[in-house]
Order: sequence, then C-alpha cells, then structure tokens
Amino acid sequence: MTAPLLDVCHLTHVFRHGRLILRAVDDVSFQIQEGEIFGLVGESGSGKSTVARCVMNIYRPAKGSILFQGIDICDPRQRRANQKLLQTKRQLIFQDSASSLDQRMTVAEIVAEPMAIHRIVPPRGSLREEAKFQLYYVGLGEDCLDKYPTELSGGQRQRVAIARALSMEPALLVADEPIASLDVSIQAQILNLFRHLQEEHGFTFLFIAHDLAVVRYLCSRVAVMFRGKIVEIAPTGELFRDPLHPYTRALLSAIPIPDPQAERSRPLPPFDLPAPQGVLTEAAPGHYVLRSP
Amino acid sequence: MSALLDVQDLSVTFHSPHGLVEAVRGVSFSLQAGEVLAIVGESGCGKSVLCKSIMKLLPESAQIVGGRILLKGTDITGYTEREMRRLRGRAFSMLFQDPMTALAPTMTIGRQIGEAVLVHRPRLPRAALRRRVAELLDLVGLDPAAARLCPYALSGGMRQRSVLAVALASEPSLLFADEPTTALDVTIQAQVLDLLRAIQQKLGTATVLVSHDLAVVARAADRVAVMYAGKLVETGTAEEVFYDPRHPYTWGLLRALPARAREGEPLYTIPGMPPSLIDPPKGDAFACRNEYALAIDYEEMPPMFQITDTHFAATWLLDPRAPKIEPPVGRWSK
Amino acid sequence: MSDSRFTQVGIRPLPPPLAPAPRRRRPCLSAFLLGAILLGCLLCDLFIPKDPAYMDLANCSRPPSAAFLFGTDTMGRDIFSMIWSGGRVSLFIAFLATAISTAIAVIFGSLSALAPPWLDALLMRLTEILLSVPSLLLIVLLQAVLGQPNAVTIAIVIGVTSWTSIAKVVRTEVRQIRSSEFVIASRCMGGGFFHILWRHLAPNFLPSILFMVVMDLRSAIVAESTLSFMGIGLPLSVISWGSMLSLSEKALLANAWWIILIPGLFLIVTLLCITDLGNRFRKNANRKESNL
Amino acid sequence: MSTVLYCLKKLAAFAVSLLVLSVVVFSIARLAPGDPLVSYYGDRAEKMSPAERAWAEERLGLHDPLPVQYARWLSNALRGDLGISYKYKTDVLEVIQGRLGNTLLLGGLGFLLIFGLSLLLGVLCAWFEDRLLDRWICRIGTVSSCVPEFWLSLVLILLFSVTLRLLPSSGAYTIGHAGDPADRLRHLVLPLTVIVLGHLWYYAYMVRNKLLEEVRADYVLLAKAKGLGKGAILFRHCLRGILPSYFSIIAISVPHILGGTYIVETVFSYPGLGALAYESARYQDYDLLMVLSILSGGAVILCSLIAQAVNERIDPRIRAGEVGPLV
Repeated sequence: MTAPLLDVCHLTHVFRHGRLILRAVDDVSFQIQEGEIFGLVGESGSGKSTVARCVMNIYRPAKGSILFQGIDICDPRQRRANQKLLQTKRQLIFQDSASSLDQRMTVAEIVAEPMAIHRIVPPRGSLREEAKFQLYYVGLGEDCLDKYPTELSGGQRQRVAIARALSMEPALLVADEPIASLDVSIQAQILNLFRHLQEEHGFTFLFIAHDLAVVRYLCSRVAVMFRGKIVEIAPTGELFRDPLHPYTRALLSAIPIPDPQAERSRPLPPFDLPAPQGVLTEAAPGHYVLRSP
Repeated sequence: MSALLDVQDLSVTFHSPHGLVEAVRGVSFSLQAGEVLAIVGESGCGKSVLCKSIMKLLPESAQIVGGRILLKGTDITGYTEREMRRLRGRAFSMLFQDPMTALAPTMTIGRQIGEAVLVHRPRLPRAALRRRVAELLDLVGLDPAAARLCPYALSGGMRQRSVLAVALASEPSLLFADEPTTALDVTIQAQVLDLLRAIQQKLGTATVLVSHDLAVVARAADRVAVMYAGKLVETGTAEEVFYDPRHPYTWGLLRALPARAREGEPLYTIPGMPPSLIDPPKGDAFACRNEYALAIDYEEMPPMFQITDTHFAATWLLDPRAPKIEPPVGRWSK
Repeated sequence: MSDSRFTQVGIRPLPPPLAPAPRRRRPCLSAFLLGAILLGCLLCDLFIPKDPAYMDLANCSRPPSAAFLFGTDTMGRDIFSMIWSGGRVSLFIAFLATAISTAIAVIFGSLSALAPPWLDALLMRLTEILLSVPSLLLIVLLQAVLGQPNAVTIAIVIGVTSWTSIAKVVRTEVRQIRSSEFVIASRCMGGGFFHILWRHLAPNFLPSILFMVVMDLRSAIVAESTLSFMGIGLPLSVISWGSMLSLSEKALLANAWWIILIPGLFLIVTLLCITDLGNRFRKNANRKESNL
Repeated sequence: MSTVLYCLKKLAAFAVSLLVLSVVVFSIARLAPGDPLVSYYGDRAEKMSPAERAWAEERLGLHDPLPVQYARWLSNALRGDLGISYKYKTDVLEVIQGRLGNTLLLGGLGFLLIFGLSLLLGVLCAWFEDRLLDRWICRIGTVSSCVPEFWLSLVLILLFSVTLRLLPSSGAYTIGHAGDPADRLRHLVLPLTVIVLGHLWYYAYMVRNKLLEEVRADYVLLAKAKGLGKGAILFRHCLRGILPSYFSIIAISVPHILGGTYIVETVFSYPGLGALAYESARYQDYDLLMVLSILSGGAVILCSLIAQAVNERIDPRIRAGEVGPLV
C-alpha cells in the first residue's frame, strides 16, 4: 500500500470560550488514499468542520499531526517551506456558497482568483479563457462569466465554488457540507458532479456531511464522528451492512426512506447516547470501531 | 361535513423590481380535520407563499389575485387584519424553517409561550398561565424549567420545539409547518417529525407540512401534494404518490433521492432549472425539463386528471390520446 | 383535434427569458444643486461683481438691492461676492477635514479590527476616553498648538477631532468581512494580506462607509461655521461661510436679516444636498419587505 | 452577594475610568502652549520681570514636573480641595455652583426631551413606514438636522425676540425675577428648542432605522402567527430588541447634548457651565478646566455604566457575552 495522501494522527483541537473549554476534536486519526472519496459524517457540533479547518490550516490544532503528501502541515517550518504547494494542492469548498463567494466579484474573477494570486501564466491564453474552461468543466455555460453570485441559483453558485477550487488542479479537495443548503433535486446534480470528478479525473475528496444517505452514494470509505471522536471507520458498503457502534446505527436509522408504510411502522432508536469512550479497534479488515479496551 | 380548510383556485402575485411574480397559480386543495397534508416542491415553487397567503402573513407587495379560502365553510379571503388576528393562533398557527431566528432573542421562552396563551385568553390568572406554559413545554418534550431560558441558550432542536409550543399555545385546529426540519440535523429531524405526528394524534391538529424532500414527508404525511412552479401537479394519499406516482416531476423527485441510488449508478437528476415565475411559460411549466414531454405540453396547460377518488395529477400523459409510458420509478426496496 | 399534439417530443429549449428592463435612474436634484454650488464656488473669480474683501464703508448694512444683490454686511462688504468666495474656503476646509478624519478612521478602525483582541480592546477604550473628553477642549487646545488659525489648521483641528464614529463603523465592517467565508477561502488559496485588502476588504467596505464619510463632510461644514462663529475659527479677515455669520450678533442689533439669513440658507441648502446624496449611497437595494 | 459584587465591579470601573480621564485631560491641558499666568494676572502678566514670573509660577505650583503637579492635584482633590479658578480667583466649586443648576436645567430638560421624543418619533415612523406621515417626518427631520445650532438660535432670536417681541433673547431670568418659574420657563423656551431640534432627528432616525431592520426579522412572523397585534409586536418585541443599542448610543452622546450646550449658552448669553468650560479651556484656567472636564466625562462614563446595567437586564445575551459591542 502506498503512503496515504492525507494522514491525520491523534488530532485534538480545543476551543476556549471564556472559562469554558470545549474539546471540539478529540484524538482523531484517519488516512485518505489518493483517488478516493472519504466521507466524514456527524451531527452539527460533532467537530467534523473543525477537522476540515485544521486540515486547511485555518485552525492550529492543540495536539497531533497532519501529514499531507508527507509534509507535516502542523509544523510551521515545514509549512512555510512548502507554502505554495500547500496553497494550491489543497482546496476547500464551503457549505454556504452565498457567503464563500465575494459578492462584488464576477464569476470570471472568482474562478480565476487563485491563478491570479499565484501569478500562474494561464495555459489557455487569458484568465477569462481559463475561467470559461473551468466553468465548462463543472457544467456551467459561458453566459455565467459576467454574472455576480447573487444572480445565480444556489446550485450554480456551488458549481462556481467548485470550479474555483478545481482551477488549481488540487490533489485534495475538502468539501465541508457542500450540499447541505441545497434542494434535494440540486443535491443530486452536485453529487453527480463530485462523483464524475473522482471517477474521470481522479480527484481526492474529504467529503463532510451530516447525512449518511448522501455519503453512501458518494464515498468509498466513511468515518462517523460523534462529540469530537471518530466512533467508526469502515468501507461504505461494510458500514451500511454491518454498523457496529450504536451511534452509527442510530444515524443509519435516521435516514428517511421514501416508503410511507415502511417508514411509519419503523421505530426510532434513542439518539441521546453517552459520550463516546474507548479506543478504535479493528473489528474486521479495514473496519474500525470505538470500543472500551 | 365541510372540510376544515378549503382552498379554491388560489392565485398570489408579488411585485418585484423585475416584474410581477406569479408565485401561486390557481391552487386548489382541501384539508380535513386531523389530517396531515405534505406539500413538496423545490425552493421557489411557491409552497411557503401558499401557506403564508392563507394566514395572510405575506408582505404588502404580495396580493391574492384570485380564488377563495374557506375555513370551516366560512370565506376568509377578504378578511381584514383585525379579523385575521382573531383567527391566528386559535384557528391556525405556523412553524418556521429556521428556529434560530424565529424566536425573539431578548425574551425568555416562557414569556413568549405565555404571550401566545394570553392572546386568546387575556384574563388567565398568573398561576394558571404558568401551569399552562409548563404543560405546553411538557407536550413538546422540553423540561418545564426551560421556560426561564432565553433562546440563545438552546440548541436548534430545542428551539424548534419551543416554536412548536408557541404555535400550539391556543390549540389551533390547523398548523402550517414550513420546512420545520430543514435546518436541523438528521437525528433531530426524525424526532421533530415524530413529535409533529404525535401531537397531531393527541390533539387532532390538522397539519400542512411543507418540505423540499419527499423522503422526509413519508413518515408523517397522510396525503401528499407535489407543487411545481406555483401549481399543484399531483395530489394523492401518501401511498398513491409514493407507490404509484403519475406526474413526471414526481418521478424525477423520487429518482433524485440519494436513498434510492444503487451503488455504482449515477444519481438521476432532473435536467434544467425551474422556470422564472415572472411571465411563466405557457403550457406545462415542467415541459422544458421533462423527457417525456408531449407537443401539447408546450401549447396548453394540462388539466387535473383524476386517477382515483383521492389521486389527481396534472399532466397530458394521462390523457387517453397520449402514448402509454412505463413510470421509471419502481417501488423502493431495501 | 389531431393526435399529433400527443406525440412525445421530449425536452425543447425554452425561449430565453426577457432581459429585465434597465433600471431608470431618477434625476437627482440634489446632485445638480450641489454641483452648481461647487462649480460656482470654484469659478467664482469669473463672475463675482465686487472684491469680496473690499470694505465699502459708505455702504454698511445695506439691504439687498440692484447694486448689492444680497446686500452688504456690517463692514460694507458685498455679501453676494462673499458667499461664493467664502464657500470656496468653507468647502475646502470641509473636504480636507473629511479626508483627514477618514484617513485616521480607516487606519485606526482597520488596525483595531485586525489586531489581536487585547490590542483591539485597548484601542476601543482609547476612543471611548477620547469621546468623553469634551470636544471643545480638544479643539481649543489643538488650536493653541497649531498657532494662528488658517484654513489648513482649522481643517486639521476638525479632522483630528471627528474621526471616532467612522472608525467604529470601519472596525465593525472590517471585522465582519474579515471573518466572512470568502476571505477565509482567499486565505486558503494563498491570498496575501495586500491581495485580500485590495480585492476583498476595500470593495466590500467602501460602500458601507461612504455614507458615513458623506455625513462627515456635512458635519465638517457645520463645525467650520460654528467654530468661526464662536470666534475660535477663522478670523474675520478670511472670508468663509462661518466667518461671515460671526457678524450676525451685530446684525441682530441692526435688524439686518439678510446678513444672517442669506449665507445661512446657502449653508443649509448645501448641507441638505449632501445629506440627500449620502442617503442615496446607503445600500437599500435589495431590502427585504417588512414582516409587520 | 452577586448583586453587591456586581455593583462593586461597576463602581471600580467607574473610578478607574475617571482616573484615566483626569490624567488625559491634565496632560493635554498642561502640554498645550499658552500662558496660564495671563488668566491669573490678566494684562499684568505681560509686564512681569522674569523674577516676578518665576515667583508667580512657583506660587501657582507650575514649576514642578508634570507628574508631581498631577499627584498634588489628585491628593488635594481627594481631600475635597479642587483648587481655585485663576480667572475668578475663588474656589472652583463656588464658580461652578452658581451655574450648575442653570446648565442642568437646560441640558437635563433638553436631554429628557430628546430621549423621549426621539423614541416617539422613531416608533411613529416605523409604524407608518413609507406612508405619508413617515415621509413627512423624515423630510422635516432631515431639514432640521441640517440647520446649524448657532444659526437656528439667531433666526429664532430674530423672529421671536426682535421681530415679534414674544420671548426674551438672553439670560436665564429677568433681573429681579430669579425665583419666578414662569419667567425662567420663558427664558428656557428658545435655547431648549434649539438644543432639541439640533439633536432630535439624529436619534429619532436611528431609532426608526433600527426598528425597520428589526421588523424584518423572522421572529416577527412567529409573533404575528400566534395572533399578536401590530402594537404588541412593535413595542414588546422589536422595541425591546433595539433599546440596548439605543441606550448605549445616547449614553455616549450625553456630552454632546449636555456639554454641547455651550453654543446655545453663548448665543443666548445663558449663564451655564458650557460657556464657562469654553472660557477655561481658552484661557488655561487649569483647575476649573479639570473639574469641568471631569464633571462632563464623569457624566458620560456614569451614563454608559447605567446603560450597560440596564441593557444587561433587557437582553440577557449581553451579560452572557453572546453579542459584541453595541456601538
């Protein structure tokens, strides 16, 4: 097995709010292989976005290390030495495209912004041509180039955000709940786009979601987070077939199924579980679950 | 017995800087006491405008331009603000999408619920009021001690429960729930849906449940109405709509659900985007996204075809002259 | 009815929606008036009939007439000529003072917004203390430091004492923009400080402080005239709208209404135009409708 | 216990702020150029020989380095000795005493009127948003906010005193009628009008705009859905939401209203502290200046603290630190 693209080891992040100390991420470890879509699932407040922000160097973790292509990005010296590579090869896609795109820039400017920052000579002649190409890539027409984000629909805006991220041909795309604020019918379009990017162009994703249904379709491996800890990591099929941790089971049964008779008769399991404890142990090959030692 | 709510051919328009928006275009439906009707559609299809127009909660630029609203047989279409105020809270009430902003930030939960109780029972003594507030909090599954808290101290799910307590304060016979679970986590979402269902069974409150997600609706709805571009395109019992959908838009919505996807296959997506409701296309508004569209779809609006006593759909595919098409959605199976 | 209408045709492209009609801009009376006043003041040398500083002692306190369009003041100067050339001085002071206070406010505000919390708190305390020192005291002392008042020193005094409110707005705006996701996104992509400042911060916060700046222009005009009127501004010999009005108390005794009313009306019309323009800068384009 | 602790905390904050303020004013005043001897000795100061000057400076304690001077001033002040006015050659407190009442009457009344009327006008405008009443109030308000105070004073004098001879144009009372409330009131009408008109719209407009923002919040819809009327929503919910920021702003502007009366006091020759402060600053009347600055600064700080305490009662989020600074 080759070295993983992203290796998160014992990551811990703490928020201080006055005297209150909150362990948002508590001893989290996982690896992402090149070319896979890795899902990170949890409720709001489970720390999944914090993990994403640590991976993107927005937060500085309290403990642990994150290796990206072998570079320890938590180490300031290594980070500075590889700054340009880190800034281009990792890209972030936010949940709310309305606020992650500057409303006073046109779509063309937004998509070309990373190229402009890194003063990359556009291989297609001009930055505008480049932006046009990237938009085509994500399924948007030329007519969007001169529009402002407010003139686009939610799905189109998210595509623009994806196009911006893709323009640097990143090795890793971190998508922080990219479809949570979209309609179901639009969600499907964006999911297909992600899948297409992974299958045809080999992009690697860290895909964060609060909904297991979405992850099942998209991801090859899934980690379930609960109150700052990863409670289960497994290949998607295995996780759905044989969920081991009670929280994973609870999440699975929360997925609504489009069948009124089956759905009405299905009881809900209790969701208010105690705080997770224990260590990740391998239950089956590649299937880890948090268990008391 | 007349229906609790009977909406006949309701049309609502908005004035916007870009033109006249036809948000609701001739919608008719009725609701029996104690029934749960789900209205499903993409954002911008007019589903929440429909609810707000019945409660007359729309801003001044919106206008009911046609149709009638009958509440227990009484025509309330032309009611003034003063008359509506007497109905709100008692006859019908509403839940909103974002529980974070729906509660007044500076008042305690208890006071906000108490206020809602007092609207229709102004002479209630203090002790009885306090009892009633505790009772309501208990009903929605909150600790009565929460009455002393302010909204900022509560989580999203708890806030939505408090909003529900406010809405139920005067025991309305009809509750509009406008995307009550969209802003919540999946686990909380299921709990809130069950709570709605339980309350509907306990108090007999009829509920209009608005959502963009068909899957969410399956658990709670007796009947389902699918809305597209300001019109209802298919209505029927939950079983009919989920097991025997007739409108191509309903097919699309069902097929796009990630829960339906089979591993390895791409998800189905409805092509294109909903049309602008400023000057909507003539004919069937869905035609331009419908791979089964007939020539007539671009010319003439389809009428509501009746399939069973309770099942209706507005598509020319149901016309006897139309070619027979095998619905692309089968029954969902695990 | 033929059955050809019931053949399956699938998806046909829709005719493109009509482009929304271009918004017509309302003609703006205030901009026109303000432009006229500005232009008149700038080019006053071309058309004023008399030397504004010349004291025609034979014609003191004359009411408006054909010879003296707006009358003369208690020292026999022609008010019509004084208004235009005085306006030049007043407006110069106002613009300079606004530039000074805006510059201080933007630097101070953004510094405070970008600084670590402890420094931010310190800077904000500082402005609060500055606010609670009576502004009159500051002005008088500054005047004393700067020496003999002239147009530039007055502008400096006004500018240095009136930046706090803009600074607070700048601080809140910059903070808000700084923590917004598009700035985080830009930082992740490797956008440097100046890139973010130039591409994101400036375009987003300029429109929101434009209103404040215009209002500051207005208060600078008022401040100049008030200071001159109180006798701590420009001396009588330098003609400005304020120093013209400082003769008013004598005019009151002489019951010479034109000395008070005419320059005052000019002042007020200018202020009104500026206010109106300022209100237009306010962003209320896609304001939601009232829920009430 | 917590209430006592809370009060103590606030008091401590008040004391510290006052101390800092006194240091700032003290240093600004002493560092500015100018000859304080002129204000004490008048024209004589210019004819003094260097030796005489040195002696005079020694006598007034102007020789010592700044921190020493400040320490002396502070220790005297704490013992209740606030020094003497160089100009009036009497105890500072005596100079102030005669005028404090006049200013409090004018400024205090003006403040109360502005406070009440701006809320009233703001609510009225928000209630009738974009209707005729709102539009006209806005128009008149905008015009009133554009009129400089001194000019308005002049025009009012011109109209009511010179032309119509209805109201007196100067002073706090007619000589010999000091105790007559009706006479005092007649003297107050014009200055009070100027003060109120000069500031009213700024605050009323702020109340209006904040309210208009507030009625667009989602919670208004829920309040409406539960059957509340327009008045109940506007007063019980929306107004409550904007009061904290309104209180904070109006607390900061106490010196603008109270202290800013100096223009009005000058034009109407009204014997108050404003005119006194102006004189003391101009003529380096140090001790008087210190007391006046601390008086006005203290008023601001006190009002801010009161506003803070009131706000924490209105909006519990402020106490919990959930919202940032309001102004």
